[in-house]
Amino acid sequence: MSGRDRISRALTPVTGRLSGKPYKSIRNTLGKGTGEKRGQARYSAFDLFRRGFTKDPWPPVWREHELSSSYDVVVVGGGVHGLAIAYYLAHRHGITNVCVLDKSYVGSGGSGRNTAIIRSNYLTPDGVRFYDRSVKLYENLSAELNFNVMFSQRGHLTLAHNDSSLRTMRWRAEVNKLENIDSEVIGPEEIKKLVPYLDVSSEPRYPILGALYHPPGGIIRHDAVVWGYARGADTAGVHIHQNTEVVGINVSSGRVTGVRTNRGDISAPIVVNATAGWASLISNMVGVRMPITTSPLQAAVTEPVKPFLNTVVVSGSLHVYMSQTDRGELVFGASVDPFPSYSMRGSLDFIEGLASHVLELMPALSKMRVLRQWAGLCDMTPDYSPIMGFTPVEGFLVDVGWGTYGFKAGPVSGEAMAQLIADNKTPQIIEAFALERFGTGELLGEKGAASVGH
Amino acid sequence: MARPAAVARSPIPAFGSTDVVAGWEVSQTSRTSQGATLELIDCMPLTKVLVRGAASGAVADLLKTPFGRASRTLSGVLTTACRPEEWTLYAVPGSAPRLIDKVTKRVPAGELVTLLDITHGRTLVRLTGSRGPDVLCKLCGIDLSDAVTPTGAALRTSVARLTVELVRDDRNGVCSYLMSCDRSYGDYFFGALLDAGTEFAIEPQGFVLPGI
Amino acid sequence: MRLSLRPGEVIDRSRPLRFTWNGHDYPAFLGDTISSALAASGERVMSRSFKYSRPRGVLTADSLDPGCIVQVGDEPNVRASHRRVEDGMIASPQNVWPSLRFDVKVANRAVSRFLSAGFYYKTFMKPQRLWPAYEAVLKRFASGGVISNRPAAGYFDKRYAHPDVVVAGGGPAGMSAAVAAAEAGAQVMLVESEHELGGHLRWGGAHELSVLAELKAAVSATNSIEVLIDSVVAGRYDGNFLAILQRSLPGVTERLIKARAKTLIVAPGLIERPYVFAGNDLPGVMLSGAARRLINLWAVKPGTRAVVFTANSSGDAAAQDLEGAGVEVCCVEDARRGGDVVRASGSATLQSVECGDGRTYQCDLLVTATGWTAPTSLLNMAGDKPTYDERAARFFPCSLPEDVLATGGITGDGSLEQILEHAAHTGRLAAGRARVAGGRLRKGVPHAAPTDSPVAEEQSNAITALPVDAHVALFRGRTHGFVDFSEDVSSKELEAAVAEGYSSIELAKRYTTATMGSAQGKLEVVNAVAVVAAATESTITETGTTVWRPPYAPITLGALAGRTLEPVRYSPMQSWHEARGATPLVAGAWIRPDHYGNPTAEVRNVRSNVGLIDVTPLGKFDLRGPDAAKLLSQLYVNKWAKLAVGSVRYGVMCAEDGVVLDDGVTGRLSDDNYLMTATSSGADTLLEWAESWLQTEHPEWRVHITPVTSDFASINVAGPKSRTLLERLVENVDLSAEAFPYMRVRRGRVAGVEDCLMWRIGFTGELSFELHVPSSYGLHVWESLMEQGADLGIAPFGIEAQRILRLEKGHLIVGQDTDGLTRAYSAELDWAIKLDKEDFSGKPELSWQAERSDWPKLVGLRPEDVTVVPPEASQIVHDGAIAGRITSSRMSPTLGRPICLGLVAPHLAEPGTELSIVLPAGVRARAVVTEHLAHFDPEGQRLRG
Amino acid sequence: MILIPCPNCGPRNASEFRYVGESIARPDPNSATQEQWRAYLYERVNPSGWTTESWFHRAGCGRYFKIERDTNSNEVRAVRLEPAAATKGES
Ligand SMILES: Cc1cc2nc3c(=O)[nH]c(=O)nc-3n(C[C@H](O)[C@H](O)[C@H](O)COP(=O)(O)OP(=O)(O)OC[C@H]3O[C@@H](n4cnc5c(N)ncnc54)[C@H](O)[C@@H]3O)c2cc1C
Ligand SMILES: NC(=O)c1ccc[n+]([C@@H]2O[C@H](COP(=O)([O-])OP(=O)(O)OC[C@H]3O[C@@H](n4cnc5c(N)ncnc54)[C@H](O)[C@@H]3O)[C@@H](O)[C@H]2O)c1
Ligand SMILES: Cc1cc2nc3c(=O)[nH]c(=O)nc-3n(C[C@H](O)[C@H](O)[C@H](O)COP(=O)(O)O)c2cc1C
Ligand SMILES: [Zn+2]
Repeated sequence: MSGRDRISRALTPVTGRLSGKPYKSIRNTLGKGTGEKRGQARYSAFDLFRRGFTKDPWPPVWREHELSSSYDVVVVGGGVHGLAIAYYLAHRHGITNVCVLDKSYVGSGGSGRNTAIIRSNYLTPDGVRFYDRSVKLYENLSAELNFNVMFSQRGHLTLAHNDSSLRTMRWRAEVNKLENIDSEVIGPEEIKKLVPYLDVSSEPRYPILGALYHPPGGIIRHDAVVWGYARGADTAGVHIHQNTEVVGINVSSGRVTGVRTNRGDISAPIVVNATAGWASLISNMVGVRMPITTSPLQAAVTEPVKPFLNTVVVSGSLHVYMSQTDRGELVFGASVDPFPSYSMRGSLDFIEGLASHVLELMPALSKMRVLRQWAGLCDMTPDYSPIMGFTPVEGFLVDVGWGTYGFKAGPVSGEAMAQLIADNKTPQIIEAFALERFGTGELLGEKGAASVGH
Repeated sequence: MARPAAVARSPIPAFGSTDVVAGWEVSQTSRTSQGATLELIDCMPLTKVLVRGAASGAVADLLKTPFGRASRTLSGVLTTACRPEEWTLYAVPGSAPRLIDKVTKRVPAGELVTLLDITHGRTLVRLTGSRGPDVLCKLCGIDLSDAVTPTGAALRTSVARLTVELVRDDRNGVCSYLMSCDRSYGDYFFGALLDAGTEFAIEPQGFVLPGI
Repeated sequence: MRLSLRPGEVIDRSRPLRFTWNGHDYPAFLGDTISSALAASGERVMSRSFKYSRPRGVLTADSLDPGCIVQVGDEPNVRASHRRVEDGMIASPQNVWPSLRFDVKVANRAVSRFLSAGFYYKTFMKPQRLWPAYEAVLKRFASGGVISNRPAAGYFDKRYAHPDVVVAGGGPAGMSAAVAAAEAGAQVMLVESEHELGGHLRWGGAHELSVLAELKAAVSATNSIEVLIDSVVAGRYDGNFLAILQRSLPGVTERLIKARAKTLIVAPGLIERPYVFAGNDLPGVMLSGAARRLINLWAVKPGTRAVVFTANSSGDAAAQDLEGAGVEVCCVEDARRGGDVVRASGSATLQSVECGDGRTYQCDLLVTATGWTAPTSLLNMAGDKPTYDERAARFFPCSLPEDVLATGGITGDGSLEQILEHAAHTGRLAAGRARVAGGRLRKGVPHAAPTDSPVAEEQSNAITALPVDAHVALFRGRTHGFVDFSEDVSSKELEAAVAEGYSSIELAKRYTTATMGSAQGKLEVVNAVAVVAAATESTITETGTTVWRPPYAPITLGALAGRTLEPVRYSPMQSWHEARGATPLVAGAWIRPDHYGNPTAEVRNVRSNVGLIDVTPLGKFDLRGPDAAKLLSQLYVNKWAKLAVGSVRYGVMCAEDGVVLDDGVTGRLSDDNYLMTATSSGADTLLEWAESWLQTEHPEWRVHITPVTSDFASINVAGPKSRTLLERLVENVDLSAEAFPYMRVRRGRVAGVEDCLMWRIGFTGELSFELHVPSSYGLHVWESLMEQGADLGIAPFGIEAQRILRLEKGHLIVGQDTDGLTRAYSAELDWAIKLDKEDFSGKPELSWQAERSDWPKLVGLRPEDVTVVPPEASQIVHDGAIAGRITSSRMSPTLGRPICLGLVAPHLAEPGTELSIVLPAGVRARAVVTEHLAHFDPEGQRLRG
Repeated sequence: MILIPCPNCGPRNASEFRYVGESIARPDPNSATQEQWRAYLYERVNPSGWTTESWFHRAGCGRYFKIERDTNSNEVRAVRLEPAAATKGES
């Protein structure tokens, strides 16, 4: 296929076309692998107590399987998105002949290395509604998954150091309020009350003029979300294949027919690309060109100290965000690296810049020590909004473009993509995120809220 | 109408008492510390002329200074070539019109040359002393060893997070750097150099003629 | 108890010190670490573990010591086995619940059943609203010290370095490599994390000490070695960029050296590995290295009655040292002959040890020497994947990049002499490679001295690899014990994690947090891997290790940040603004006057008299050459070909997606010379944008663009009396409306200053002149204007007044009245866009936009309630949906009512349309779309006056 | 910090440069279809491995140039100055 063809294919407006009829109507004819419910142990304080005495071992969170030669849905990528899609397919729609493939361990991508900030105070109404749905799902996730994901809604502050960012904060707050999101602009005195360690004097080079305060925002135990979804999906019969790398995708007359992996081939009518930082590589396999670049995003954690910071603090101008975990460490992040790369080695400039910005905000922290720095890959889109749904290749779906902010969207994305697969139709909540928008030039413009915001 | 004579001022705030030298307000050089082992001089009054033109044109022939080098091929003028097809000429205060004229005369019609008096647009300082590299290495990622940056080296790079034209221009065998940055950063830049030099007892000094 | 003089001791007995620990006074000698001094006073419990509150003491007696992490004054998490005592130091334990010495063993046993790794994932799920309460309890377990909210003391410094060879590790191997590399002509940095060079030789016997003395003499005799002690090579990054943390410096708290090393030699020796068995964390159980260090470096007797469990020479030497120190060694349990240790018991500290054959010894000291862990961290960072050698029971370097070499204990065993020789070879090889790399780095550097031809390097295969000795593979014994001491993770918990499905080492790590604590796996990773491997019935090689990441040892934020380097820009009139008490506004790097006390009065004064504003930050560019107009035409949506000399035009610039990028006026000064202006925040981008057209798309165009922003002090003189004022100061320019009309540019003398440019333009909507004077005279001209304008009521005005003035006039601000998606037609710029031009940036998008009408529009808005100013960013709603927003809004001092600009949906953009604005607190306000963007003087009579 | 070998100045710290982007030819603005133009604006190959890209030496010579870089190792080879004129016609 010539480059030109590829481009025009990616950009012709597409409508939902999977296999002709909605998935729900065919799923009953698919006999194998469905709904095999298993006596998964329910977690509870009582059981914890009981097993403490009886020494009964806990059953595994998920099982290992041989690779089947065919599945109804193959999800590529075992991060929060891929696992949530599988989970909701199985639990909401009874579609269980599903596998999730990951080239490494589950959560080894962005889902296992993000700073775990959850919030919904975005800028566009489409964005706000979407992320709000995710926050709602997160609020019930521990109960739903019977796995404590430790969602700590401790409040989220985005600092404004100049009047244009203060204006953007107000813009967000206004849109948020109209969408019934708890979000408001507060002044330095209130900020100081929430975060006594912040330097709110007029001295600093980056004075704190105000902040967007979002009480329902907070942090979560990111790994627990991944494990909880994996466990939930497994319970319903989904196969989770770790160390299984997709190396090619079979397409025949414009339709996906299956994937090739390092462990063998799988045939499937539906393949979902949920590989975040690696998304271009998977889409390139079927010739769907994407408006995505992959950039490392780095993070770091300090040695623990006793709790002193009970809010998530973000500064867009200083490119830094921080929170303190319940274990006492400070977790920091910044903006993506200055050039794209698939390297996850990390850099010294990142940690230097980060430290100087942190100290600009909280000068008292200069004797805290950085324990570890790491990097993950981010699939950046031009408008800082995701790309979700159908593509010009039938049966090839994408849930990508998560940039630096996709962890918080895991639940809603899983729910919406599962719905899309079951109905063969794009649910309203993700209509604005279609790949087509780059063909029509109608970008979504979340940059003001997402570029460093997380 | 009688008006105060126009006085030119440096972006670097004066320290101590001031003099007027060649129409410029400058800090007085402290006599006691003359010959300080590490000194930082505000050289703002020096004339600075920017020349842009082809690498192989009449201007290049006249200036005889290849990219990456500094030289004194024109008498009384330090010619630096920190960027390809671009030179900055440094000379005594007030000599811009003469210099521009001199170069203009050599440019044949049709050769594209830009000549600008940028005296006021750049902050210019000189750091002299054998510990100069130890100060600069706190602010600049360039290898300052003699092999890589010998005297006569001219380059544009980042110093104290600013884009700076850096010229190694030793004086009487003592390591010396002439540095210029955008004028508006002058105060900050001078301060950053002084801070970096604290460890080596750096001393700020005023400008004295001829200064180049 | 302090022993009598030891030959290698590092304490200075003539310098006694006192310090406070846990509220009590303790003695020490200069050279003591906090923990050695405490141990000398008989203290054994240094902390309590964070999860199970178990008492912990000295385990390694070096910077890794997990149980010896303390608070010193304001500083949390200080390594008590590394930090030296200072006179008057106040140190305290960090995790002391319920108290340092209290025996909570019984409680522990009960609790630990339920607190096993990951217990919190399995409970507190419901109801969600109770989670905050549970969370508060969990937080009480947070370990670590206390960070105070006082401004931090200390001078943190940074510098770059370009050494030929950096040697990480100042043991015998590192010293020998450094000397050899230096002798081969390299500039060398020798970095040692302890307070002195010497590595393990320091606590060795007479032979080791004499070799050490020789090596030290050789190092100090070599000029081109820079020795850094109490310093760590903390990270190796792409391009052999090294982070080196330097401490123990006079006048500098810590310094981060960023070294672009041509070659790096990794010589970190080996780290002694603890053994996993029941009670292995009791105070009194320590590694052989710890016992030897206590005895030989600090002359501390580590116990009275000891069991030594040894699998190697280090254990054997420890047994000897103990006996020499008067410790009764009641049993040497030799793993090489099948010996084993099963259990250590005691209440707060060790009381007895049970061996593999069931014998039990009453003792207060158990020394283990069960093997080594190779600290391959720096090598992993360099891309190596070290391999596990079963026979030696440790990892070895495998495939190193050209610029990284390894020597010493990390690469093999052998005699001291063999190691010195291997290291010397490595040093020479590194020097050779550095020379070649140096040549490569200088190639293409126009200012560098010519390179001498690279000397052929010593062949790496000429180096005889060090022999590798067999070592018993000892990880976990027959009982369960602690694998990760700082994270309180036992082998049992790791096994349980595997059984629960967290079966890869990475998942087991994340589930249990093993290797995630202060030592980052340097002490614990191999044991963790071994436990997981056993539980999954696979080998250590198959299981692999967790990922090593920087830093090698924790670094303070202060050192990473260094001195604050935040460039700021000032105009030449800054001192004047400051003296007048102007309120500063931070605008990017510029600091500018926001106002001088009363912006409303400043506005009124401009409308009635004359005002001065400092607009120096305005981006300014000199354009020269016959094709200058082509460049302008490419950058702007407007046409430029016909702009007359002496005229000025407003232009709008779009990116290739049609989105408004910048605006400004450009004047034609002579035939092929233009002065172009840009917004102050857009100036840097604009230059690069223009250069990209010139360098990549139109290299054939003959034009230079040169930034001259700071060459001029820019002063806008605005108000009906501005002409009168300037007539007093301007020479050789006729300022009359006829001779110098609106949108023209002139050059002349102002206040005696030659070569000033004057434009007649008016962002404020008033008669105004913008002066661009050579910067060094800016203050002079400004002061002259103020002086000459005194009788005209002149007053300075700041950014805030300017914002109001321009809003009254309806001039848009790019980035405020437009956003990242606003294409030019949305910004009411139709009149400027010339689609009939051959090309300009964003043309295709704009031509498509022109064909449509469904884009938002910028409009003027007049709120009906004249007392309420809708805040900027207020939303405009229509039919229950957001249909626009207020982009600019102020109370107009001139009109006495609020005025706004807004971006609204196209069907609401007709003049006269009534809109509903959501005010704070949800109240709605009504506003009407006005005819023009301008609220004041829409015809522009004033500015043309 | 990686070194970017500037064809004018020699190797310099990457922080002196601005990464511009994957090398893409600008379509003819007068004949480009919406598809072509928007592909130019937004679509990227984003390969894992060797790629050709543009950089700008901001704190140095102020020139745009192209390099080939391996996006996994960040290793750089084959450096050349703009103008693109010389390379036009490449896809
Ligand atoms: C440092 C950092 C901080 C962040 N902070 C936040 C934050 O605070 N809040 C927030 O909301 N978001 C944050 N993010 C973004 C967030 O982590 C990601 O957007 C999100 O995790 C994406 O989830 P995912 O499931 O789509 O992808 P991932 O979790 O990246 O999963 C993709 C998976 O695909 C697998 N894969 C790739 N190629 C193949 C193949 N060929 N075959 C099989 N498997 C393959 C990978 O192994 C990987 O496990 C951050 C990201 C980083 C890196
Ligand atoms: N008896 C023992 O205690 C013992 C221990 C280890 C090795 N050995 C033997 O020692 C010889 C090897 O000597 P060697 O020189 O390789 O090791 P060494 O342990 O003697 O010295 C290594 C030195 O490197 C320092 N170091 C480690 N990482 C560092 C870093 N990132 N930055 C700065 N400094 C760092 C350590 O503090 C230590 O002083 C071999 O004979 C080996 O068998 C003996
Ligand atoms: C929210 C969060 C907190 C973390 N806290 C720690 C920590 O306390 N200690 C630690 O060693 N690593 C911590 N990590 C980093 C991980 O060890 C690891 O570096 C990260 O998941 C990336 O994986 P990798 O380093 O194996 O590539 C944390 C990571 C995240 C995302
Ligand atoms: Zn360059």
